[in-house]
Amino acid sequence: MKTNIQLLTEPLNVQACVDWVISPGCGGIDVFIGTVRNQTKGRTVVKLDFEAYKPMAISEMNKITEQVFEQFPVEKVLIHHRTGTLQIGDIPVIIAVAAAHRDAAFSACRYIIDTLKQTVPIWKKEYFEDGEVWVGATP
Amino acid sequence: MKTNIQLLTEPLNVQACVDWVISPGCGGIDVFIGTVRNQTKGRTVVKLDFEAYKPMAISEMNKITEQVFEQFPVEKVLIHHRTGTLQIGDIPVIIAVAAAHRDAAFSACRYIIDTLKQTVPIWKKEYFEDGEVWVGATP
Amino acid sequence: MKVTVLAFGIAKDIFGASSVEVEIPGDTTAARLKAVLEQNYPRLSKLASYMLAVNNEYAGDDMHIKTGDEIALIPPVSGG
Amino acid sequence: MKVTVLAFGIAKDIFGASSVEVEIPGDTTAARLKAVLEQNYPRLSKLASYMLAVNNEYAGDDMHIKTGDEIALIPPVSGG
Repeated sequence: MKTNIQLLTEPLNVQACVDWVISPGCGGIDVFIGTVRNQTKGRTVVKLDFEAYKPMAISEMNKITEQVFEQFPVEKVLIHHRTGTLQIGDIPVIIAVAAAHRDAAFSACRYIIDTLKQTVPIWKKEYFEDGEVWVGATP
Repeated sequence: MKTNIQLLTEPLNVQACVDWVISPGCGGIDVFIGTVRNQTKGRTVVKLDFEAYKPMAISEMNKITEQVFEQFPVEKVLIHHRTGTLQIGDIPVIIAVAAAHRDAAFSACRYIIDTLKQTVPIWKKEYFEDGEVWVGATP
Repeated sequence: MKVTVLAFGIAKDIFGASSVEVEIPGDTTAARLKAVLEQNYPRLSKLASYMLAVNNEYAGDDMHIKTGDEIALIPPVSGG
Repeated sequence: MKVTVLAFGIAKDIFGASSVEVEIPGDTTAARLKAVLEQNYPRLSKLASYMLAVNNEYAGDDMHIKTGDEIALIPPVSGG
């Protein structure tokens, strides 16, 4: 199996993700790990909620990995996204790509996170000390 | 402390590296993990030896991280390189960069591995079934 | 015909529910359904943008809605 | 004066040792030391490239070697 796409409610496991993509034909792995920041534009963030439209989110992540295998010489691709309530420092997303050579691993990993943020139906609500907002929902 | 540079003989620990760079002000971490491939240009690799000129390797890695902090808005930088004998799938190098935004994390991580491969005095000997070679030593 | 529109993110706040039922003419496009929804829920037109998804695919304005389609309102996504 | 040159990677194979002692004139540049080394160990000139490091810094050809300097021969690096 070359792709591993999951929406999870429990904490994501970096080591398990890397162990999954490591393979004998690969010389380089690039891993992107999103983490919850303690602030947005200077406002203190208390926690985040992530909500997904699950079947469509899985389908859109599958589309991204198909594009990746068409565009980059990579061997294994993993995307794990968490939903539910996350605290500062928690990990909402891990993307790991293994390739024979590092250039493809970096390019594919970057492509995945950039595209995921544009197309995959997952929404983030930021909770501040004095209010809350669905990120990017209004101009 | 913002940088963590180490030459180690024991196996590198991905989880510990990521745990070290995670910080509350950061939203993105990029991690590059080098792994030992089972072949080079079609020839089967049996194992690798890595040798370092230790004080100078540390000094050159420190120079790279100084350049990184000058060039990219990043918060924490880790470079762990292993020496000694490694088997297929083992990890010779882990580079982890945490930044407020992912663009800097990706760019810095890429800069570090590209520059490390050009300047840091570490040498790799590949063992094949029928011989061995110091990589890149001769034209 | 009656269609159910699933809501996510800020759309749940606007609908006041995780889905709404809407009455639309028999042969309706996604654009027409959006117009009906905006009439019923004017705050939708204040979003930065939004899309409809039909059966887990983003729907172009001229896509036709059929009975039994799974329809969802997709406000600007913000995962990752 | 006598200087010790540390060897790494393929240079250890060429020297047959992890360091060698070389006799050089008192006021010598890195370029001059390289010439002496290549005379003693002709295989050095068949490397893709190599540098000298003096006190853990890459040395330009015109760097002067002083007694007590830590000198190392750096064949093409291949870490990572």
